[in-house]
Amino acid sequence: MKLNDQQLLQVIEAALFVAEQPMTAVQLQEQLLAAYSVSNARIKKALAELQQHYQNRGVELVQVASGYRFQSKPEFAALLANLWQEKPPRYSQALLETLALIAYRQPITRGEIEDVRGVSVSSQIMKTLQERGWIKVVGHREVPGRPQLYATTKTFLDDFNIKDLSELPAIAEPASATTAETATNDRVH
Amino acid sequence: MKLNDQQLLQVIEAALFVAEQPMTAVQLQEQLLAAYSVSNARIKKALAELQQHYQNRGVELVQVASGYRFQSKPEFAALLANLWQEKPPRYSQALLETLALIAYRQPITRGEIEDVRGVSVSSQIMKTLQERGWIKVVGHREVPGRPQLYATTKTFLDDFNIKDLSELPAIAEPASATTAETATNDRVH
Amino acid sequence: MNSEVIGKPQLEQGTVKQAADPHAAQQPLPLGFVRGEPVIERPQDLYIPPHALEVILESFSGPMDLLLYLIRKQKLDILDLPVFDITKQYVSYVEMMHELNLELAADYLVMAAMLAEIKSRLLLPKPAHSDDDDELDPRAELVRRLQEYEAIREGAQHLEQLPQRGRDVFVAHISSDAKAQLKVVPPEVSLQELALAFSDVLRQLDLHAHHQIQRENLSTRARMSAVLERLEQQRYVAFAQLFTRAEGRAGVVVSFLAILELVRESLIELLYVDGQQHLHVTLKSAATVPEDAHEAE
Repeated sequence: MKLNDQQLLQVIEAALFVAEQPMTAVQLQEQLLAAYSVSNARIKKALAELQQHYQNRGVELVQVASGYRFQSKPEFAALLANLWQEKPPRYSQALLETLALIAYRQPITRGEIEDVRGVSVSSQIMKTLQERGWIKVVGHREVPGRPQLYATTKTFLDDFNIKDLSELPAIAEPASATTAETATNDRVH
Repeated sequence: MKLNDQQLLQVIEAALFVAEQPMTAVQLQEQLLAAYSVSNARIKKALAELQQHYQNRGVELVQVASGYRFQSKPEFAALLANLWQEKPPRYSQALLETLALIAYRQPITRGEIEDVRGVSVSSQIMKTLQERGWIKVVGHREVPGRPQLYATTKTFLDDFNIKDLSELPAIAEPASATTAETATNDRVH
Repeated sequence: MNSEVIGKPQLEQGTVKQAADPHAAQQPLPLGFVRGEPVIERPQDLYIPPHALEVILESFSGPMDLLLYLIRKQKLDILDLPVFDITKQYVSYVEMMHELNLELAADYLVMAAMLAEIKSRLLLPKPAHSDDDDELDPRAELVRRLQEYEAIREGAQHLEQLPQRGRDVFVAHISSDAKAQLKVVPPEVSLQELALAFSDVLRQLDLHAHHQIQRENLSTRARMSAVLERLEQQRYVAFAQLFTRAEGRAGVVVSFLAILELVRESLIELLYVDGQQHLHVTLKSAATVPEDAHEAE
């Protein structure tokens, strides 16, 4: 059996709308189109055409860390918010700073976060970030107490609409520390 | 503030894609577009245009009892089902050994399989193998109870991609098979 | 909703971006609300309406934030940290917090102590032969920390501005009738798995049964099945019909061995059927107990 270009485009379009999670080109190839032999290049081409097509529509096809998904255009956020009773959560400055430290300086311990912010990190903040699925423990620093090292997750990238950490807007590099030798060792990348 | 026709169409399109439930024209008017005064007629017109636009796409805009919703085109249902298709579970070791004994030692009774394996063979295993079409009863052994003799089927050969049983992989004899003359007897040709 | 998600005295909708960096805000934007009254700016001097103080202090995310605010308010460069002025102002704030019994005071006191220590070290005469001023500047570590904190504040602001799922963008998801078409897929078994399972059985036998099994040519066993199957279909089969010339000598030998083994296992018997000249083969049971149901053709 064969799928022509139009059928391929249509079935990928339908799949991305009905899938519960974003899908990569490889997932489309191996899961959706397992019964056909469709090259990765053809799938990529169909995805590019879909992106093009939806440029002037109310939704757009975007690529995030875990694949492609359709989502509403940001300019309609205020109107679409009317569809839900609950307002989207807003996060405190303390939470955003903690998340920023984990995103930009990962992997990082809670103690290191506290050193930078000059204030103890509330357990509630760490809990909220973990419940959102934005951060996770990726190991331990081999110092006394073996503190947990935190990093951001794929869900974090998906929820903030980026493909990978290199897409985070740049911030100043940490100045070389004179005393805290560990602070600069753990850069992203 | 005003929404032009294109903006109206886009925001309705986005709303119908992100809403959890179908939406009626009235709901769109009162809930989504509460901040604007958009006539029901303009909304109906936008909906008709959307339906028109999606006629040749992978998804379509349909009106159901509780309102308008996008859904995947019925002709893609079989392919889209692949998105939820779970990897089948694996068969138990007991089933594989039973099948192996029937394949390599056919025709064989259930009692003989049990003698070799040292444990009883569950009826469920025999049922599964028969339902799969891999084994069948080819006769009875003339001993008390006249136990059924099992053999593999043509479907078994087809499913394992072999033309006949001689293509079953040769099994090396256990290392401690002391008598040299028996060592090669079990080879298939 | 948990306590980290701000629900209480709120910044106005629409001023999020500016409020996220109050240091950068030049124009008067409400910082927060105290009993319904907007608090337009952080205080220009140390006089603060008492009921507003708590809200203002709470708008700082910690001592680093307060310190950075004080430096920025005076439009000073972090690099030339004016320790004397800043320490004085900082301590005034901390004293107010202390009077109000704000919980965060402890973290702020640590910073106050650090500033006081830097100040006292700056007052000490410099050692005569120092060749590296930077390294000895007691402010260096604090400056480094302020720079890092400032970078992170900027990072937090970037995160705040990224389009966030559920706030700025909503994922499109539509229904599908495809789930109804799910079919049950039985497990796959490979030939290798099957062979492995058989060798496992052999290994167990080797351990427990001391080679009691007979090892036979596999094709003979297969032929035995085929003969039995044929006899299930047709009660009497002429002996000669069980041999296929096309299979050649090897095939004939296999068929013959299969028939012998079936006879030995008492599964079939050889006999002359009434009125027929040739030797026939039949299932042993069929010879004595007619099973018409099985008779085909």
